[in-house]
Amino acid sequence: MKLIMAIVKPFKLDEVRESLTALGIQGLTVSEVKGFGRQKGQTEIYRGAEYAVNFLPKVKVEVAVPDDLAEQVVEAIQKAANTGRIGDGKVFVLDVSQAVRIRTGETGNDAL
Amino acid sequence: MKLIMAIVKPFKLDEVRESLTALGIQGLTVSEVKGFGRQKGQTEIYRGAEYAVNFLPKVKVEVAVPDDLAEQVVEAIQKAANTGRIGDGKVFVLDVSQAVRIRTGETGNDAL
Amino acid sequence: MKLIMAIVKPFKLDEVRESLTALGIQGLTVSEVKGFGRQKGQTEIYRGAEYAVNFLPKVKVEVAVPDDLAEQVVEAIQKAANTGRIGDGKVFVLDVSQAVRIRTGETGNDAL
Amino acid sequence: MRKFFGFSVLTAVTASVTIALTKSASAAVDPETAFIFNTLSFLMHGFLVMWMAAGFCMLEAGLVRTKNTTMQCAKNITLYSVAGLLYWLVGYNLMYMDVSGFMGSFAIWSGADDVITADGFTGDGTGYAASSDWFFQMVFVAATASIVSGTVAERVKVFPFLIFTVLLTGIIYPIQGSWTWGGGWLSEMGFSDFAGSTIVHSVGGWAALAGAIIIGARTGKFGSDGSVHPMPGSNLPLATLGTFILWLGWFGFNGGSQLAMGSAADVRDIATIYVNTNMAAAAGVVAAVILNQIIYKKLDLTMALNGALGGLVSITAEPLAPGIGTAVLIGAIGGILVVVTVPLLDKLKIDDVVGAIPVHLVCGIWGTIAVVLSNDGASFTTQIIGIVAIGAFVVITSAIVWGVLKLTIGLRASEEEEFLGLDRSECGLEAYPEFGGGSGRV
Amino acid sequence: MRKFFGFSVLTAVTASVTIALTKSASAAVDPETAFIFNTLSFLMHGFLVMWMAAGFCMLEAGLVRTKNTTMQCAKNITLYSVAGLLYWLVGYNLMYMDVSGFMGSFAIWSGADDVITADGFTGDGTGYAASSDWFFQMVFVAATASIVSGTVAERVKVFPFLIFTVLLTGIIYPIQGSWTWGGGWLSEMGFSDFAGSTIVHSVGGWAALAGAIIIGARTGKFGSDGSVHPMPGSNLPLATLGTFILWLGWFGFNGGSQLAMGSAADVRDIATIYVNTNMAAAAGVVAAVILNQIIYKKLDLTMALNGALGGLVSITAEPLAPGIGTAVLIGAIGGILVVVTVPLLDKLKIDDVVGAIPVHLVCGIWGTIAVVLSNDGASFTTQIIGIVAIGAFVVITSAIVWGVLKLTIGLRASEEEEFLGLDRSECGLEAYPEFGGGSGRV
Amino acid sequence: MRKFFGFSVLTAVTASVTIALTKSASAAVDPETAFIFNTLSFLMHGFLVMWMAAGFCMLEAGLVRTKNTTMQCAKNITLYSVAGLLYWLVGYNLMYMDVSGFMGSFAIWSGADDVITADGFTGDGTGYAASSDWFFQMVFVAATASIVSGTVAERVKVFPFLIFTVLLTGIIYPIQGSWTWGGGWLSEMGFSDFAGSTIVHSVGGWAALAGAIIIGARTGKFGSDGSVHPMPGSNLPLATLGTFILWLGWFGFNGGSQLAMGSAADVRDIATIYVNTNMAAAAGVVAAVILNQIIYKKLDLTMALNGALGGLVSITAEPLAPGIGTAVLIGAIGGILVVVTVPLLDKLKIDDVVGAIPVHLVCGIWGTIAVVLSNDGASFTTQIIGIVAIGAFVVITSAIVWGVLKLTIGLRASEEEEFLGLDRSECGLEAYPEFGGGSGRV
Ligand SMILES: Nc1ncnc2c1ncn2[C@@H]1O[C@H](COP(=O)(O)OP(=O)(O)O)[C@@H](O)[C@H]1O
Ligand SMILES: Nc1ncnc2c1ncn2[C@@H]1O[C@H](COP(=O)(O)OP(=O)(O)O)[C@@H](O)[C@H]1O
Ligand SMILES: Nc1ncnc2c1ncn2[C@@H]1O[C@H](COP(=O)(O)OP(=O)(O)O)[C@@H](O)[C@H]1O
Repeated sequence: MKLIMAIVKPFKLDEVRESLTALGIQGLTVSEVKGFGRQKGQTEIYRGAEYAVNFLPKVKVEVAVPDDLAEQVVEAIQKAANTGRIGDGKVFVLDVSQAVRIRTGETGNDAL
Repeated sequence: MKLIMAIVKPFKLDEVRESLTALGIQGLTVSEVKGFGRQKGQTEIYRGAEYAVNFLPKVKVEVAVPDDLAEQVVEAIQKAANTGRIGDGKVFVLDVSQAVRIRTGETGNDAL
Repeated sequence: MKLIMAIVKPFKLDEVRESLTALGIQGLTVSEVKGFGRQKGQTEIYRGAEYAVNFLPKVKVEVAVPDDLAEQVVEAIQKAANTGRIGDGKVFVLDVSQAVRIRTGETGNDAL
Repeated sequence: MRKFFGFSVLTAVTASVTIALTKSASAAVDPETAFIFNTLSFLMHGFLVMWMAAGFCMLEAGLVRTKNTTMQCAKNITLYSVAGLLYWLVGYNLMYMDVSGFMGSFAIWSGADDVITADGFTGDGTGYAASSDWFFQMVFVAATASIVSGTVAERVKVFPFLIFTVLLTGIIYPIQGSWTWGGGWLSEMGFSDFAGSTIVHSVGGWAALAGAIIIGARTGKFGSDGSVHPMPGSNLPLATLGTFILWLGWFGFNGGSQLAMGSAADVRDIATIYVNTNMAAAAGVVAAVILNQIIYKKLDLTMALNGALGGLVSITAEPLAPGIGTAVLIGAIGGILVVVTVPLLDKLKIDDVVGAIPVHLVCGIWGTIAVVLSNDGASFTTQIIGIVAIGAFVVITSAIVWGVLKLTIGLRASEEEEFLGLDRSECGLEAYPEFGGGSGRV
Repeated sequence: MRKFFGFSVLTAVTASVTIALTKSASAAVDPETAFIFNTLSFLMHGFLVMWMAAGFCMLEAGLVRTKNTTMQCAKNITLYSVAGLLYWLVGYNLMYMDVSGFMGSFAIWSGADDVITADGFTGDGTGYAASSDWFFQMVFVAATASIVSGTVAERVKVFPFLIFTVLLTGIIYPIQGSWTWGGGWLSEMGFSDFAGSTIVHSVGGWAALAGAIIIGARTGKFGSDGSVHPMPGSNLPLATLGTFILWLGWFGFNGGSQLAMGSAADVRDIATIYVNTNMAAAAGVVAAVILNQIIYKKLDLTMALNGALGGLVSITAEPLAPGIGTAVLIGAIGGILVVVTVPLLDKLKIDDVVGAIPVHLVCGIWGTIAVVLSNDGASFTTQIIGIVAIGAFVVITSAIVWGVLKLTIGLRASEEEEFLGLDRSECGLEAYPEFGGGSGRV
Repeated sequence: MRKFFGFSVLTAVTASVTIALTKSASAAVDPETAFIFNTLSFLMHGFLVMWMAAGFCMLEAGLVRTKNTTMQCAKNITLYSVAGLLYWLVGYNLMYMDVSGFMGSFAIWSGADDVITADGFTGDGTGYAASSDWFFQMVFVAATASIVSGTVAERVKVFPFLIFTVLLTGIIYPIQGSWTWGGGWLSEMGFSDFAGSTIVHSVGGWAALAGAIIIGARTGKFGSDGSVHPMPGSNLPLATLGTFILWLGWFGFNGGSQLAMGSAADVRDIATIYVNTNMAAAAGVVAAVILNQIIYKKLDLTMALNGALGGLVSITAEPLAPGIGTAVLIGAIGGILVVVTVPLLDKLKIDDVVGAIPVHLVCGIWGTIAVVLSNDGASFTTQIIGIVAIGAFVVITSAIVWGVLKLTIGLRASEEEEFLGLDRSECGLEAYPEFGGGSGRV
């Protein structure tokens, strides 16, 4: 199994989720993160003083999938999250050696 | 070493932590996440309009353990977090190739 | 590629980021987490009743790097985040089997 | 003074017998003492109405999403300021000075009290300091402008909105206000609106409605399939605080509209107004809570809050004449109207962020009609004429202003700005940088 | 009027010599002017007390956890509404009309002022508009109900709570109120409670205590090993705002309880009351801060806030007679009592979410006893009789109501609902959907 | 009474002709009625000023970061309490009793009203209850102390701060206050400061400035390379609420400073003051918004809020004499001064968390100078002498107190405490434990 971890722009989350659902993915986990990258935060002004916002709000999507789905999932995310503008984010793929569904104790691909 | 990543129901966190402490685990890291899965959010009504809450609050527990403890830890989490109801969550196991304790620079199992 | 995941004290974040930038790292992702470990939370008093704060605020830094940079990055984080006091945190290294830059579709080290 | 007589006529008509008696009764209080009481009433009730500006601001700040909260606060404090300046420069005299029937005069207001001379107080009969009256009238116009800001929140750009405020408070509100309170044609016809269910609240509501339609809904509020996507308010205790502030301020709004406190009968009337105002609001809450529970099986706090305001707006056209039972009935119907019309607007794809149209427009109309329930001097037909005439005037003029702004400098933030929130694009600030998705902590 | 004389007797007893002088002194102010002043005092001080409803709401909303905040707001605005309706339908006349000694009459209140006739004002001596008095009395009963809502927060279901409110404000409060303020048996015995340390605050506190015991503690508050698990309030600035609102409102609460402003002596007394009220609160804060620092080495803000309220409740039974030094002492002891009794309740496993029992019950008792420090007309024994009689009556009747509700429709949310928060199960809303664990952002 | 005459002289000078007329005019109102009105003015306006304590608290709580919010609330409610106690124990008589020219007497204040005797009211001419005056003066001193707390927020330890408050409110403020309002040397020289642009606001500002310099900036605020690192306020709606509260309270601050309401001329003057006060604030907002837009292309809400306060402070030295146009001008310049001096302080590396120095000190100076624009009795030179004399006195005495505290018990939290936030180290509490980085949820 693979754990696909994607960092995407927050307003793309719904599209990502829909494209994964279309692939038959039944579950995923999302968290709010801050990203630092080529995309620079605007310079903001607070009471006349400028300051750079270094970290931009991003959303991290984590989804565990069977090995054979991994490629498709990565592609689907890449498409759904793409705006063509800097800061669109990344997808990383990690190996998962075991998965367990807490409710039933099922393991492996059955647990996903 | 293994990184055990568990997505559990928030109100099970304390039980999970206690069961891990019982196994001699000395540290773990927790974050708030939102989960999407078979368990559906209720339909809420705001000012007369219905809407579905797609993402449910979950807690992610990450704990790095020596290889030989991994199985026990997974089992402990699965038991502690289990309510038998849909949405109980998942446990994923990932390989860790290196671990370092920042304070001392210790590495490997000593760092955990 | 490697995914370096570091749990550090929040006020060390800026130093960590700067030390990574110095190594030529162009991107990283940060999230707020709570840590449980050897460092114990203070006992707080609320309206005359004591209670222990079990979880302490920490920051998780995730950065994907080419294999050959991994060691340097771990070292840089360890140095930057070190205060010598308990609770400084951990660095874990995980394998990444694939990385994609969403904007361009680039993969592998090019995507980082 | 013209404006005072204008008011007197209205009041006399509205409050029928009891008020008329006031005049003779007040003979017992010496004129200077009465002058002090009357002025004090305007000042005390005026500061309560001024406080409603904070109420609107908190209500609206609590009902928008965090990313537009700073903007909502900025808009509200600025519109209150603009309203005061414009009402001084244009509005007051356009509403009250030498009203021709359809409007007063274009002139800067300057208060002078000729009853106080080098020989001391030389007035006879009732009177009050001109500035106290101006103050009281000014805070009313600010309330009208506050109503609009809630409806069009989360997508309108701030400067076009402020330009609209300039015209609303300087021109549109005063002109229609002159028709009744300035002694113009509606007043002569016998139209009765004690404290402004129509003249203040519906006017705000009509202007808001025109704005909501012309500006359009927030992106994503209505699905192409007819679905409605609620965007829950981000800080409900703040919205609750705002409602309590408005409720408190309403004692000033309605109580001060007695326009006098210098006799036993006047102060007795003010006391009656306080009680009726409170009971209509209470009934609005209870009716909204019960109805919401029946329909949706939940106690939707935002509906309870809107219910309170619905009750308050409903009693505003006639807070003096009804007995308590009637006041309760009027307020309860107000609360019910709110619960019913909030989702109705959604069906019509009109996006009213805080429910200002149900509260101020719908209940404003209802309250103005309800005058006939307790006020023998009021005629149903005349009330309808007033409602329609003022409605038509405000909708048309507002639509022109919104329309011209749309075609020239534009009304809406871009879609991306709207997504990121107006706080960032317009204010460069976050309301709560360290909470939730704020950028402040990490 | 019966109710007025009932009050006069009380006031005369309470405020001893000075007040008595008022009567002759006020001859100089003409009766209609005095009528206006008296009425104005009820209205102005009444709106300050009304504002306390917002204060209780903000205090409680700030001291509960986020998942129960919407509910707390909904409960508070609804209870204020219910209290007004019930006090109109039943309460006022049960408290003040033809009090037999143990209660008044069951009748809907309807205010009429026969001193204002077609010939104008025909009253002599002091007087006030009936509606203004009703308004002032009504906001007091709402305060009592607000006290209860804080203690039983975070686990009681809203409709059982509202039914309790109906009975508390319509029946329980008015009956015991008639004993003293209605001219009943306690008043005849000489029991002295100027503005309601016992009659308003302890009554709320006793009803809350009965509720806390019968409903039980929040799940997880007390460990089986006797440990206490604090559940920190989620929004302390809001709680601070609530306390400031209450402090402000208290000038109305105590000042308006002079019941007259139509003479130099009366207004002088009101001024004295303002000063004493403020100083007792200030002393409550300082005493609580210092004691907390000594015991716990921290400035626990919530204790400072409760200290202010403890000082205010303590001075309420006699805010006129004490010199400032005595007022400071009374308030400081109030602040100390709060710091001491908050953890004591925890030891007794009584779960009082906002500290209403220490503040309103304990300090209410203390304040009622402290009357003997400065008021020569008051007897220690009579004060104790009053405290005990009212306490017993309220505890017993409240316990019956809570108990019946528990056995019939049930009082508590289920354990799962409690875990998820009442906002979700009862209101279907989150107070802060975008902050922290809210569901709104992602 | 000395203090009354002291005030009268000032008032007469300040308000020139009109006021003088008041005296003869008020003959028509009977003395006891006038006594009631005057006392009522102090009470009503006094509770509005008391409410400003909540305004300062909310403004400051909204402008600090979450980790210092509890502390800010704790400081504000405690300082208000301390101010009242000290002004009773020392301050009032030091300011008003037997002022020698440079200070009054060290004595505990105790209010007695000898015009009310066993024969009733025996006063002639105007008068008021002593307690009402004390109450009104007391809330002023609390305002001064509140100003300081905002500037030195986020790094000062609470007990040293409270000790400073004791000396500021008990000694420093009263001594300089005696010079003008107590009838001392500045008053004899003709220095004119109607409601305290200098005597209240600048004094707070000077004390804050001394504190900011001696305590030093927050760690990390200024980079060693001269860069400025803004630390955005954590709750802007709260800061907005605070500003609205202050605006409302200012009607009491300036209106009550007329010191009388017992004649038509007095109440007319109060009405004028309300209008001018409101318009100066409105102009301050609009000017700040426009200037900020021009310079920074954004509507910085915090500047709009500070603009309102800048306008209010600016008009405070003379809110009666100017026509509305002049009031608007004075307020607008206040708003501009704020926008200009906020970044200037940053350049000087003076860390003023909430902008209290631009608002209260800079605009306080401007307002005191602006008196000459409308008040013929005022001389530019005398105004400058007053500003400088008071400034020098307050800066020196404050600097000594801050300095001694620094050298003895220390003023600042440790760097680690500052990083973690004072809420943790000083209060042991989090303001918002469940939001953002709070510890409460997980
Ligand atoms: N090496 C990395 N490791 C982890 N996260 C990264 C890395 N590089 C970028 N990111 C994340 O991806 C986001 C987008 O990256 P950025 O460089 O701004 O634009 P782009 O993806 O278009 O090249 C960043 O904000 C950060 O959250
Ligand atoms: N494939 C997956 N990858 C990552 N997280 C998942 C995945 N499937 C489920 N989850 C997480 O587990 C939670 C529970 O899953 P759900 O399908 O609702 O119930 P159950 O675990 O009982 O089958 C989800 O809310 C989500 O956070
Ligand atoms: N085994 C582990 N797995 C995951 N996170 C851990 C583990 N052990 C510690 N941590 C994280 O590291 C932080 C610091 O650990 P702690 O034991 O307190 O101090 P130290 O790192 O100095 O030994 C913890 O708060 C926790 O977030």
